[in-house]
Amino acid sequence: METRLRIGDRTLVVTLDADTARVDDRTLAVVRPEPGPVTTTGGWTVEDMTVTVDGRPRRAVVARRSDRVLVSLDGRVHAFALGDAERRAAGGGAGSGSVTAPMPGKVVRVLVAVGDVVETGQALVVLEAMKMETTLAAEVAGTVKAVHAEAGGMVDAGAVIVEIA
Amino acid sequence: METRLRIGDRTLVVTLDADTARVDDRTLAVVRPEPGPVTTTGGWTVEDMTVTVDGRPRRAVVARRSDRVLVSLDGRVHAFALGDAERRAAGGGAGSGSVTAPMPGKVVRVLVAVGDVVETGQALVVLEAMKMETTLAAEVAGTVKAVHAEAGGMVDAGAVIVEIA
Amino acid sequence: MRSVLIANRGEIAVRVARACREQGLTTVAVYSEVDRDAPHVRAADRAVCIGPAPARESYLRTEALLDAARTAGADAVHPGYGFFSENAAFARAVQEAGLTWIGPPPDAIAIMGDKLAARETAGRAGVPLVPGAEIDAGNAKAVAAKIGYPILVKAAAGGGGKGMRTVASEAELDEALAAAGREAASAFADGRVYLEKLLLRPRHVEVQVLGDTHGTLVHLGERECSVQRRHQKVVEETPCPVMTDALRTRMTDAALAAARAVNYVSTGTVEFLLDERGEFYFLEMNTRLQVEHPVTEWVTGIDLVHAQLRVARGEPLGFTQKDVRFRGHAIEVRLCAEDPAASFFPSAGPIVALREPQGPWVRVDSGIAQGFTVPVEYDPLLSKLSAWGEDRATAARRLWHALRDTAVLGPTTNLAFLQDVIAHEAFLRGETHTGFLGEHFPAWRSGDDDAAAVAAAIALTRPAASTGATTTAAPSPFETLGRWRLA
Amino acid sequence: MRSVLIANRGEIAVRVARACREQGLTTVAVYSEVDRDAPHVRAADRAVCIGPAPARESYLRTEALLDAARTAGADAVHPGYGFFSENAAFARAVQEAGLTWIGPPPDAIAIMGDKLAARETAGRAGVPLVPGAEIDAGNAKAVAAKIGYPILVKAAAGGGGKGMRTVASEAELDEALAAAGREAASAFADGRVYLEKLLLRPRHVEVQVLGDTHGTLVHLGERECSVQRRHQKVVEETPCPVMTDALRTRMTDAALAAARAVNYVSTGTVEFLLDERGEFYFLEMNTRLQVEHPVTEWVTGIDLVHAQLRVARGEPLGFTQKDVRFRGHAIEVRLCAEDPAASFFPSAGPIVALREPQGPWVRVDSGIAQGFTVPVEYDPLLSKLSAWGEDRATAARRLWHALRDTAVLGPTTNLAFLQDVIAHEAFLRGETHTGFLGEHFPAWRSGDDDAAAVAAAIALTRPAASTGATTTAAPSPFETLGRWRLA
Repeated sequence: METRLRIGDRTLVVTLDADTARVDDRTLAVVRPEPGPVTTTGGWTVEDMTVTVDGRPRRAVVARRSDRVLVSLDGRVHAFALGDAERRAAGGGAGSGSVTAPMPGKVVRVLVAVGDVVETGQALVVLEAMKMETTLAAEVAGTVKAVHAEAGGMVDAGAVIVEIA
Repeated sequence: METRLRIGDRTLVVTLDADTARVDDRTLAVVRPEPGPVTTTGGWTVEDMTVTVDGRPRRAVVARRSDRVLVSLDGRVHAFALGDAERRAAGGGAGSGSVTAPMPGKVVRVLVAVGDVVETGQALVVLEAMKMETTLAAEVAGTVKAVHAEAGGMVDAGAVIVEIA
Repeated sequence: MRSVLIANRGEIAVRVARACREQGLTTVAVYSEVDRDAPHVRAADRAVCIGPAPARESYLRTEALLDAARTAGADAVHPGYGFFSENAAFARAVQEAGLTWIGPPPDAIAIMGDKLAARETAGRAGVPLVPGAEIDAGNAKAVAAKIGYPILVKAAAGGGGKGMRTVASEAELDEALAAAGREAASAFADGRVYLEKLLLRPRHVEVQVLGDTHGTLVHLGERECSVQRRHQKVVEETPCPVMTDALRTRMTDAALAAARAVNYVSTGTVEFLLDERGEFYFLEMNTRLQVEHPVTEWVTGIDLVHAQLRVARGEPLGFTQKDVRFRGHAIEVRLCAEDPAASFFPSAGPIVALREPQGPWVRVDSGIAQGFTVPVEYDPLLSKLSAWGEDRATAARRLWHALRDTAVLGPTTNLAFLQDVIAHEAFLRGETHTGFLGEHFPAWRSGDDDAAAVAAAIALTRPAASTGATTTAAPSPFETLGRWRLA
Repeated sequence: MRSVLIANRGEIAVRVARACREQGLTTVAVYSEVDRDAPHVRAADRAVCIGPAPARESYLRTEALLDAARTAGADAVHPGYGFFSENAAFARAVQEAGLTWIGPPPDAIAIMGDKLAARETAGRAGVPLVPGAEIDAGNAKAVAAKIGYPILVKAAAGGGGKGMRTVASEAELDEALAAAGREAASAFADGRVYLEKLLLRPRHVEVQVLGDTHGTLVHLGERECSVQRRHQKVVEETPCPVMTDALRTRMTDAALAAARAVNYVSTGTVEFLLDERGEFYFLEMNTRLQVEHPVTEWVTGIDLVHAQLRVARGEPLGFTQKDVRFRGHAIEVRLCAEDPAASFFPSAGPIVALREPQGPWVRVDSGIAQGFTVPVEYDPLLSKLSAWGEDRATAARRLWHALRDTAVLGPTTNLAFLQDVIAHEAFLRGETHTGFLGEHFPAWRSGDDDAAAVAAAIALTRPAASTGATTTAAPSPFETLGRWRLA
């Protein structure tokens, strides 16, 4: 069976068989792990797995939720999403006219108003989160159609703050 | 509701209320913990809990199975069993004429035979487990009624090896 | 002194609690409503809730902290770093409440906490200064032009990189002044800023000092903390890779002179910029325990928190400068909840999984636990990982492997970035300066396609048999993948 | 040398793997069928199954180990401790297969591995010996009578307390000879035993030596390991609390003389008994890395496994005796799966929960993980916990708190017992001898009724809200306790 996994802006096509995994055009020998302790926390299921890939035991921590898998391997986290879910989540992502708050924070200043013409990279809103100020910039050029934030207000993660078209 | 917990050769009577626990005749103020990660492993459910008892936050690791609870508190493990289960488990315990293997091991030597009269403390069987020899001794005086082991054989944990009456 | 209230949170509160209990002192943790389940609460003997999540309503409320001390019977207060650690008014309030302040004299905090007074004091003590000046409303452009761009805007009350901005030219000055002022006001309740000449490719080198109330004042060598991002230290080490005996003598003499000028007691750090010609300039003095104190502890074997406690009790240090010996090399990195591939935007939320490294000469100062939710209200620092080695290369390799043994699932962290930084050949050659990250990591990506392919295979692989865990949730796509379905 | 096969399991295999990777070497783990999921397998780059659970069918099979090395491309073998570490035939087989043996010369192993030859060699080198003698079939009683009771029966091929028995009087001699012979045959495939005078209240003090192939041989100070049970060390520390400079000079000179007598290379330990008058006697030389090597690493800053690897590659140590410096005090305890309240009967089975301590100057060398099943086939050693401090009292308190931070649920362990041992006032006064446990802990119980009551309350307390975890099993009594029922 073929599964499409999205990671960042890439899509990997993975086909699992009894003892191999094809990832794009690469074939890996995979020895399935023994079951170990399973931890559930906040909707996630976490397993420590030793998966032998191409003869090398790889120790991974894997966290699963309905539509996402996080794999920690050799100190790096690989965050995967299944096709559709990822496309939804990425809706406000790279190159989009919808500028979203990447995490909850306080709006320090709003630098544009509806009707303004903005360039790619232009500063739109200054957010403060975890004691640091960060500037959200336009990812596309265009005209500001809506601003859903005001200075001093709070925004949730993923909230659309500015719409450009 | 009253629950009887057996620990070693003692029984504790515990009554829980919304914010207190009575253990025997002692009353403790208990603040219930927030839920945290739950790990399941080999039939056990494990939780890290910070339970505030008499105003002091106590950090415990609690493992539960159907009839047993293990509580690790300040580097000490308290192993509890609910009444009946514990009585069953304790059947071959202190002062019993049934001598059981405390863990799986190899029988090195059998020192008594059916019909032998034995004293309390007399060596009955030598077991080898985890590279160490250990001698199982009679907990009661009496006559050996049965011997369920032979030199060179393996015994399981809890198996009755010698019966004395 | 029998019971210490720790007016802080996170890894430093845990670390202080450990030192206290090792001296037979009981500890009182304070926590805001979102920190109820935090590791620093679990590490203490008592815990008192002091208010809602925002620091100004909890960790920065003097009365709440003093009330907590009274309630829990604490007779001393340790401030950790950040929050009230460099607030002279708080230190005085603690003392006026009849409690022992575990830190330097409030007057020393006050002088060194005002960056302008600190410059003046250090200058009078003969310590070399970076060219710079105060500003008032209206003269900023003129002063900046006189010093010459690039310049640095710094908070008068600041520290830790907050309320600080680099300005390359006059066009950027107004916005930088406004931003730094806002950050300073938010972090220190004092929005004053001043200007300083920006040195090119300097190293950040600082000297740890330690004094008692009996007149002993020693240095514990230097630390280099050049690998910074927006003036937040990322990697710290000791010794400084380019240190010489002669330079160390000059620099530690200058640090001790600055400390003596304010009758310093307890732990403190005198920060310098070291330029490529080997000249150094006073930057500021941090009148507290430093985040990066573990590397000094590794090489000297001196427990700085134990020393703070002894000094606060009025005991002599028990050793002098000649007893301080340095052994080997130590490196620390700061594990933060931030995304190095997205402008280091801070991250937050529940720690879904946490695996921390162990082994010889590896130290973890952790402020998180699996299941704990990293709040959005505080610093993104999650934990510090440090390693010691006989030499710098060994320490770096050991730390790199320890980082690879680490797993944090949940908030995005800089874990992989840290690995790449300390494995970078310029870092391994010791070629560090405050622009190191901008020069070598202008746009970092965790770019290991091979690992991603392996991870993808692992993501879909399930154990060979049932694990005994079942959930009542609808089966996820990961549980219905044909023959890989969970048995 | 590029790839090292580690012919061992448990914590030592993990520790060796860490050192190898820090030197850029890849590692090959071997495992028996019950160790498939063991931490030492996860710590390596490659892993090869070498047979069924019993050690004689896996970890003690020369051909299987050499095959694994060939299969996985290893060009060197590290034996750890135990198993084949002191087996000269195995060391020679490794060398004859063209692989590098990471350990002392096989001839040194052979001589020191034969306790009788070792006594003779040490005696010729001028090292004081405990009165003792060989026996043959039939003359045991006569020899024992001549030495005088109490005596000790020891395995000629032995080590680590296996095949050893104390005999108080002639009546116990036959059974002791038989038991020791059986244990020795089982552990070392050599059932020969000999007799030694049993000293009263001696301390076990040993000297770590380290040599290279260029003629450098140094000592790294002593360790005291008097707290033993049935000749298995339980607590180890350095320095020895009663050590003086003069005694250390005499003892380390003796140790170096013994090592030189067998042209020693790599790490080795010369064990002595130190009596109450300050006289010491040669016990044996262990020609391997010692379990308790971390305490020496703490105080000297010398990584013994790194040193073994360098020496095996033919490199010089790079330092001499005068470069070896000692700092502070370190104590280690051995966490074992055994029940100290039931004659230390070994325990086994799955690790249901594991929480290991962390923090400054605390080290955990762990061979277990949550979910791993401790096999019945091997040593009960689970992990080693050690702490360093500026002085002995600090190290002891730090280690005690680290033990209290530890949790192991599943097999019964000696964790609480260890806490009570290192908190015992006789231990804290440094009044240790090989009969310490028998004298002070003849029948230990974890007797804290107050804690049991608190634990009972916690046992029945459930979190305030659902945790999101559900199981398909029938509700247990703990889930149906009235209002405490899981929501």
